Amino acid sequence: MEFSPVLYIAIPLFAAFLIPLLGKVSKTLVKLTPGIVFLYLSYGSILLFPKAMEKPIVQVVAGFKPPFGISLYYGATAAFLITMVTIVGFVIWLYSYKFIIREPIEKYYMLFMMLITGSTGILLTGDMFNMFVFLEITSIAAYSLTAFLRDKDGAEAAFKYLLIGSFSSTFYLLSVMIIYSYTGTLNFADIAGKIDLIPPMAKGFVLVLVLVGMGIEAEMFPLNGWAPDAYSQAPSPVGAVFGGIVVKAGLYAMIRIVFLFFKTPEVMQFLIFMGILTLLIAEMAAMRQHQIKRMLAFSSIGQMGLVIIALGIGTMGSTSAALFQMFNHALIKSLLFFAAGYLVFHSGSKQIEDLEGLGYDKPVTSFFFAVGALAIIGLPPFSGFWSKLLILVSVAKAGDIAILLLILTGSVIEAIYYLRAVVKLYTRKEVPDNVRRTPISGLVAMGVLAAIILYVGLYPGVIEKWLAPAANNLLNAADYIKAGLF
Amino acid sequence: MDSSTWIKILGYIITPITAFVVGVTYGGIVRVITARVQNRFGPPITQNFWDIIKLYSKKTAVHHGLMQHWGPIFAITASVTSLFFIPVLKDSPLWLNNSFNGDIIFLLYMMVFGSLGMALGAGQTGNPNSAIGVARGLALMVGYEVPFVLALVAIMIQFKTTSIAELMAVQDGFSNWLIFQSPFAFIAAILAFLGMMHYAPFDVTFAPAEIASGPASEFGGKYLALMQTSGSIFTFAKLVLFTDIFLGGAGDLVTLIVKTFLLYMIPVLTGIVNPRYRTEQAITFFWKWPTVFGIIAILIVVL
Amino acid sequence: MEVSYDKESRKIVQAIERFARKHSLWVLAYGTGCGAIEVPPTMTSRYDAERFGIRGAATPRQADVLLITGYLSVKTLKRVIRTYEQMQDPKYVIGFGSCTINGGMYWDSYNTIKLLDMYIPVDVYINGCMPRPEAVISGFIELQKVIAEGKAEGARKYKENLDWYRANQQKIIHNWNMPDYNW
Amino acid sequence: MISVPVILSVMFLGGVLAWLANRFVPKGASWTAAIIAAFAGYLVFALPSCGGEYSLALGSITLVWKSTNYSALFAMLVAVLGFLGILYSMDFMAGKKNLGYYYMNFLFALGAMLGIVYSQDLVSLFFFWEVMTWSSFMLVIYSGEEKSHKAGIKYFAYSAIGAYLILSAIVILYAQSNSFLLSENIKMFSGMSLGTQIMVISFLALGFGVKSAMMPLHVWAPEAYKESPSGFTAVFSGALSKMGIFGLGLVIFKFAANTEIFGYVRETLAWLGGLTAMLATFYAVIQSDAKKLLAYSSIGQLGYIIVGLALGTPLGIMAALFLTIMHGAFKAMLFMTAGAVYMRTGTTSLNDVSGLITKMPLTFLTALFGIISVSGIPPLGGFISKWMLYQALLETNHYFLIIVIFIASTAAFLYLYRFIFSFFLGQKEKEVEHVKEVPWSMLVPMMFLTLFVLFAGLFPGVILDPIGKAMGYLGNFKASWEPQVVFSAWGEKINMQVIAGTIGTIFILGALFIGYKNKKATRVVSTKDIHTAGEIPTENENLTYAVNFNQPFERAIAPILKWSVDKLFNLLGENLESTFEYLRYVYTGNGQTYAMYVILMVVILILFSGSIFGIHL
Repeated sequence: MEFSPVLYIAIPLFAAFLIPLLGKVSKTLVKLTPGIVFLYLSYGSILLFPKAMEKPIVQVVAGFKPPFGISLYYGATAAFLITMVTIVGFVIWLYSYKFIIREPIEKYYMLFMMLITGSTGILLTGDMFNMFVFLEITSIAAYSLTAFLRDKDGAEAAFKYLLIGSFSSTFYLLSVMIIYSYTGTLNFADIAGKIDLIPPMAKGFVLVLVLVGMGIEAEMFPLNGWAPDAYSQAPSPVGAVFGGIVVKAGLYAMIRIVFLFFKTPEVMQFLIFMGILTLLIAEMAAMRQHQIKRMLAFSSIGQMGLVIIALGIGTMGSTSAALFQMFNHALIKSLLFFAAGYLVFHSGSKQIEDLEGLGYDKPVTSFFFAVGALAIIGLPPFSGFWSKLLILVSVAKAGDIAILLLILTGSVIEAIYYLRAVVKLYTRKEVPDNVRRTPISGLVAMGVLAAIILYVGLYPGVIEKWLAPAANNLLNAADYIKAGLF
Repeated sequence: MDSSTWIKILGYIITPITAFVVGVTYGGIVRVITARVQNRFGPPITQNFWDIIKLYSKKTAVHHGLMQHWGPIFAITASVTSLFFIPVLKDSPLWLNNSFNGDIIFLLYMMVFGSLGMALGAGQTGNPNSAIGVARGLALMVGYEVPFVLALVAIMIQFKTTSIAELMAVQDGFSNWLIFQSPFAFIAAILAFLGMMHYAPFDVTFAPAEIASGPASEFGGKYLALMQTSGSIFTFAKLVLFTDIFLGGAGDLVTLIVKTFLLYMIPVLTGIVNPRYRTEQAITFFWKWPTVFGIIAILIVVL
Repeated sequence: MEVSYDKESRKIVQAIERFARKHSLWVLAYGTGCGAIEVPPTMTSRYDAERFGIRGAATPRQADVLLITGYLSVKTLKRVIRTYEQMQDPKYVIGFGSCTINGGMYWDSYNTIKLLDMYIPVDVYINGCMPRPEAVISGFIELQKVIAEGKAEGARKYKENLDWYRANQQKIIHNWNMPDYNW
Repeated sequence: MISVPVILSVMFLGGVLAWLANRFVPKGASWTAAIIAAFAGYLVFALPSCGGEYSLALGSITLVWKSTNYSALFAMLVAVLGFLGILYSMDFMAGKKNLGYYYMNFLFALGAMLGIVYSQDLVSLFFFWEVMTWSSFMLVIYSGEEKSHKAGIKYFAYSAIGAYLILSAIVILYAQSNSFLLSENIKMFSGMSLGTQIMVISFLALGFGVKSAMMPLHVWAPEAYKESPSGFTAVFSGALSKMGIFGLGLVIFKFAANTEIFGYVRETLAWLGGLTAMLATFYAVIQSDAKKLLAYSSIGQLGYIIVGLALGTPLGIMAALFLTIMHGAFKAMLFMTAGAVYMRTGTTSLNDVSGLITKMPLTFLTALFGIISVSGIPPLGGFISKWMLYQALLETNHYFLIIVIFIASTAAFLYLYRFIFSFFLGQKEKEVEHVKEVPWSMLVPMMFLTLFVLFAGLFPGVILDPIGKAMGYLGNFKASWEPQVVFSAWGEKINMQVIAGTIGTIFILGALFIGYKNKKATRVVSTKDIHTAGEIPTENENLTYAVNFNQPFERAIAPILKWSVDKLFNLLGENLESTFEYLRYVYTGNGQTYAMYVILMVVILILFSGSIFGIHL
C-alpha cells in the first residue's frame, strides 16, 4: 500500500479511538499502541519525505478537487515539521511509558494521540476551516492533558489555558468567517489568489484576528500567559508535547497564513518587534523563576520569540534558520522537560533550590539535563549552536545590528539562568538515600534525544540540507498556490 | 691573554674594592657630619671600617635557614653586578667593566635584585619586625620608583638612548650636564634619590626605635657585615650612576669623588634634620611633587 | 680564616680583630633598672660616647655589649639570660651600678639578684649608685682595655661553666621554661 | 600523516576515553589523560609549522584548519602546559571524586584551545571558543562548592558576553563578505565601511579582551582562578587566557592594520592594557588568598602583553609574544606551587600557612624562580620580555604609559614577596610539622618549568626564533637577536651571557665566602629563636606577620581602591535582576489578566493598525 499523507491524521485518530477499547483488554497493549503508531508514521516519513522535498504532495480527501474539496498539502515545510513531530512524539511516548503510571493511562494515551492528530492536521491541512477543527482538537486534548493529574494547580492551569485558548479559537473562527464571506472559499491556495477581494478594512481585521488568535498558540507576547502554568502543572512529557509539538504547529499556522496573505514589510516588522519583546521578557522572567518547570516554560517562550524574529526577517536564510531552530528547540526542550520531570520526581519538589546534590545522586538524568541546558544556550558541539548561528547570520545579513545585539542579550540571560540550575544540580550536598531510579525507558528517551542533538551538532549538514526546500516552501506563496490548486 | 683582558680582570677586582673603600669612608664621614650637626664630636672617619671588620670577626653566626644565608649574598651580588654595569670613569677601560652590555632599564631591575634577596633573607628569620620592615621597604620602593623612572624616561626620550655611556657622551662640557639641560628631571630624580638612600625622612624601613632595625634585625656577624659591605658598594654605585647621568660623569677619580660626595650630601643633610615619615605619607609624598616635576620634565622634552 | 695562617700572620689578624672589636662596641639598648636613665646622656651631645666607637644596637644579634643597668629583678633576669644567649660571640657584659655587685639598696629585697656574676659572666663592673656618664664611659674604656689584652673572656667562661650558671639561674627562677633551643 | 583533525580527534576522543577509563580502571583516567596529552603534544610538535591545511564540510559551512607559524607558537604553549598540567594533576587530584569528569573536560579544553589556534575560519574559531568556555567552566565548578558555582556562573556570564560579541562580529563580517574564511575576511576588511570596521574591531577586541581579562572585563578571573583545581589553573592562566591574546593579535594586525583607525585601536588597547596592568597589580597587592593574588597577577601580566601587542612595533610584539610564553611558564609554576601548598596544608590563604621552606624545599625553589621571573629581575626569562617592552614603549614615545607599566612592575614585588613570604618563609608553626614535599609527578612539571625560565633567561634567542616566525605571520615585522643577545630599535643591546655570567660568578663567590667563613661556628636555630625583647614565645604564640601584610601600601593607594569595577558590575547585576523581578510580574498568574492582555492586544492592534500594518480600518 502506498503511504498517503492522510494517514498522518487518520492513524493517530484511529489509535485514539482504539486505545480505550484496548484498555479493556490489556494495559500493555495501550502502552504499546502509540509506539507502533509512531513507528509506522516514521516509516511513512521515510517514504514520503524525499518526495515532498522535491514536490509538494497534495491530496484531496472528500472527493472534490480543490478549492472545493478538503485538501491535504504535504509540502516540504509540512514534511519537515511532521517528521519532527513524529520523532518528538516517539520519544515522548518512550518517556511516558514508565513515567505515566497514574491511572487512567488509556486516557492519557488517547488524549496524546488526539493531540498528535490535531497537530499533524494543522501542519497538513490546506483548508482554513479544517485548520480550525484541528486546532480545536489539539486544544481540547491539550486542556485535558494539562489537568491530567487532576490536582488543584493542574485544574487552574487548564482553566487558564482553556480561557485563553477559547479566545484563540474564536478569533480564528471569526477571521475564517470574514474571509469566507468575501472570497467564498476556504482553501488556502484559493484564498491567497483571491485575497484582493477582501476590502482593506476587513483584511485588517482578519490580520489582527489571525495574529492574535494564532499568536496565542505560538506563545507570542503578551498572549502567552497560559503557557507557564500549563507547562509547569501538566505532567512533564506533556510539557515536552507543548513545547515540541503544539506550539510549533500553532506557529506554523500563523506563519503560513501571514506569509500567504499578508506578507508586507509592516507585518514582518511587527513580527520582529513582537519576537524581540517575547524573547526578552520571557528570558527576563525565566531568570527570576524558582520552579524548574516554569523556568523551562519561560525559556520555551523565549525560544519561540527567537523563531518569530527569524521568521519576521523573512529571508530565505532566516526562514531556514527558524525552521532549524524549531527543530532543535523541539528536541532540546523535550530533553530538558524529560530530565526535569525525573529530577522533580526524585527530589519531590519543583523548586530549583531543592535540586541540590542530585547531580551526584542521579548522575545520568542530571547529565542529560546539563546537555540540554548547554544545547539550548547554543553552545557547540550541540545542535542549538548551528541554528542560533544561522539565525544571527541572517539577522546580520538583513543589516540590523540592534536586533542582533538584543538577541544576544537574551542569550546571555538564558545562559545564566540555565547554568544556575545546572550548577545547583551539582552542588555537593548529602542527599537522603533515594532508592528510586530513573527507569530505563526514560533514560533511553533522553539518550536518543541527546544523541540526536550531539549528532546534529557535530554534523549539521544532515538537517541543513532539508532546510532550504522547507523554507522555500514556506516563503514562496506563488508555488504554494500553484501546487495547492493543481 | 692580551693586555686588554688583564686590564678587564684588574678592573673587575679594583672597581668593587674602590667602591667599598669609598663607600665605607663616606659612611664614616656621614657619621661625623651627623655628630657635628648634633653638636657632638663624633667617631673617627674610619669608624665604619672597624665596625665591618668587627662584624666579620664575630666568632659565631646564627641563621634561621637557607634564605637567611643567601639573603646577604643576593644583596652583594646585586650591588657588585650593578656596579659592573655602570661606567665608573669615562673612557677608561679599567673602570668600564660590563657597562656596554646593559643599560638603565637593566640597572633599574638589577637594583631591585638585592632588595628582593634581602627581603627573602629577612623573611626566613621569622622575625615579625623583619617582615614589617620588608613590607614598608617594598611599599616605599613603589613610591620612589615613580618619580625616578619619570626622570629617567624624560632623559631617555630626549636623547633617544637607554645607555649610560651614551648619556655621558652627550654631556661634554660643563654647560651640557643634564642637571642643567633638564633640571626638572634632576629634581625629580634627586627627590627619589632621598627615598632610595633610606635616610630620614624615608628611613621607615629600618627604623631601629620602632621595629628593631627591620629587615636586619636577625642578622649579626658575617651576615650583617656582608650586608654593610654591600650597602656601601651599592651607595657608591648609585652615586656614580647619578653622577654619570646628571653630572656628566667623571674622567678621573678625584672628580668622581668630589661629584659623588656633593651629591651624597643632599640626602645626608636632609636626613639629619628631618623626622620620619610614615610609609603611606612617604609614598604620597613621592607621588605628589616629585611626580609633578617628573611629568614637567617629560612635557618639556615632548613639547 | 684563622685556621690557615701561620703563627705570625695569625697574630697580626688577631691584633686587627682586637683593635676592631675594641673600637666598635655596639650596646644593646636594653634597660633593666633605673640606671638606664644614665645611658641617653652618655650617648648624646654632652658626653658623646660615639667618640669611642660606642653606639646602640637594636637587637641582640647585632650587639656586642650587654649593659645591665642597675638592679635586676628575678623576672627580668630570665629575659636577660635569653637576650644574652641570643647575642653572638664575642660578647661582653657590663655590670652597671652597685646593684649588680651586691644588691645595692635592694640588698634585702626578696626578688632582686644580689650578684650578677652568679648568673651571667660580667667583664666589667661600673661602681656607683648611680654612676654618672663619665663613670660609664670610663667603664667602657676599661672594657676596651680588657678586650685589647684579650682578657674579655666572659662568653667562653659562660660556655665552659654552663652547668654551674644554669644551676644558679634555675635556683632562683622558679618557673623555668627556657626553651632548650638556645644552647 | 599528521594533520590538525588528527590532533583534535586525539584530544576529544581521548577525553571521552579518559572518562571511560575512570569508570573501569582505578587511576585509569589520569594515566590515560597523561598519555593522550603527551601524544597530542608530540603531534603538535611534529606538525609542520606551516601548512597542513584541512577542511571539513558541515552542511553549508566548511571548517578549515591550518597550522601557521603564529598558531604553532600558541599550540606549543598549549601542548606543553597541558601535558604538564595533567602530569601535575595525577597526584594532585588523586583520591578526588569524578576524575573522569575532570580529565575529560581538561582534555576537551586543551583540544578546544588547539582548535582555536588552528582555525582558519571564523565558525570553527567560535565553535572551539565556546567548547573551551564550557569545558573550562566545568572545571571551575568542579569542586561542587557553593563558592565555586558562583565563580563559575560569573565566569560563564562574562565569557558568554564576550563570546557573543565575537559572534556578532563574525556574523557582521559574514554579512559583508559572504565567507567565514579568515583569509577572505581579512582581505575584504579594508573595503568595508568605517562603521562596520569600528563595530567589528571593537566587538572582537572586547570579546577577546574578556578572555584575556582586560580591565574592566576582568572581574570573572580572580574567582574562577581561585576555584578551579590548581592543575587546571596553571593551564587556565598560562594557556587558556592566552587565547584572548591570540585573538587580539589577529584583531590588531590582521583586521585593524589595514584600516584608518589602526592608530586609535592600538592606542586604546595599549592604554587599556597599561591600566589593566597597574590596577590589577594594586588589587593583587591587597589579596590575602594566594590563588586570587596570582589571578590578579595574571590579569596584570596579560595587561603587559596587550600593551606589547598594541604598540605594534617589532620589539613590542616580540616582547608580548615572549611574555606570552614566559607568563605561561612562570604563572603555571606559581599556580602549581600554590596547589602544592594547598595539597599539603589544605588552604591557599596567605594568612594561615607559613614556614614551609624546610618542608617543601623544591616547591620553594620553584616559587622563588617563579617570582624572580614574574618580577622581571635578571637573569631569568621575565626580565628580557620586560626589557623589550620598555624599549618598545620608549621607541614609540609612550612616555606616560611606561610609567604606568613601571608602577605595575614595581608594585608587583609587593605581592610576589607576600606570596613567597607567607607560604614558605616566616615562622615555622606547629601546624606544618606533618607537611611533606609533594610527590614527584607534581615536582617534575614544576622543576621542568623552573629550568625552562632559567634557560629562557640565558638563551632568549632560542625562544625568539619561533616567535620571530610568528611575527612574520602577523605582518612584515623584523627584529634582530642572537642566541644570547637582544637588540632594541635604538641600537641598545642586552647581553644575557655577560649578565648571567656576572651575576652567577659573584653569587658563587659570595656563597663560597659566606659558606666558608666560620663554617663551624655557623649554626641554624629555630624560627622561635628570634629577638622578642627577651620574651620567650610559647609554642602556640603566633609570631608571623602575614595578615594585612601590605597595609602600608594599601593605605597609600586607598583612594584608587575605592573605585572598583567589580562593585559597579555587581550593582548593575543586582539592579538588573530586580528589574527582571518586576518584569516577571507581567505574568500575574491570573487568568483574567491574561484574558485582558489578549483583549488589549486586539484593541491596540485594531486602533493602531494604520501605523503598525499600514492598513487603515
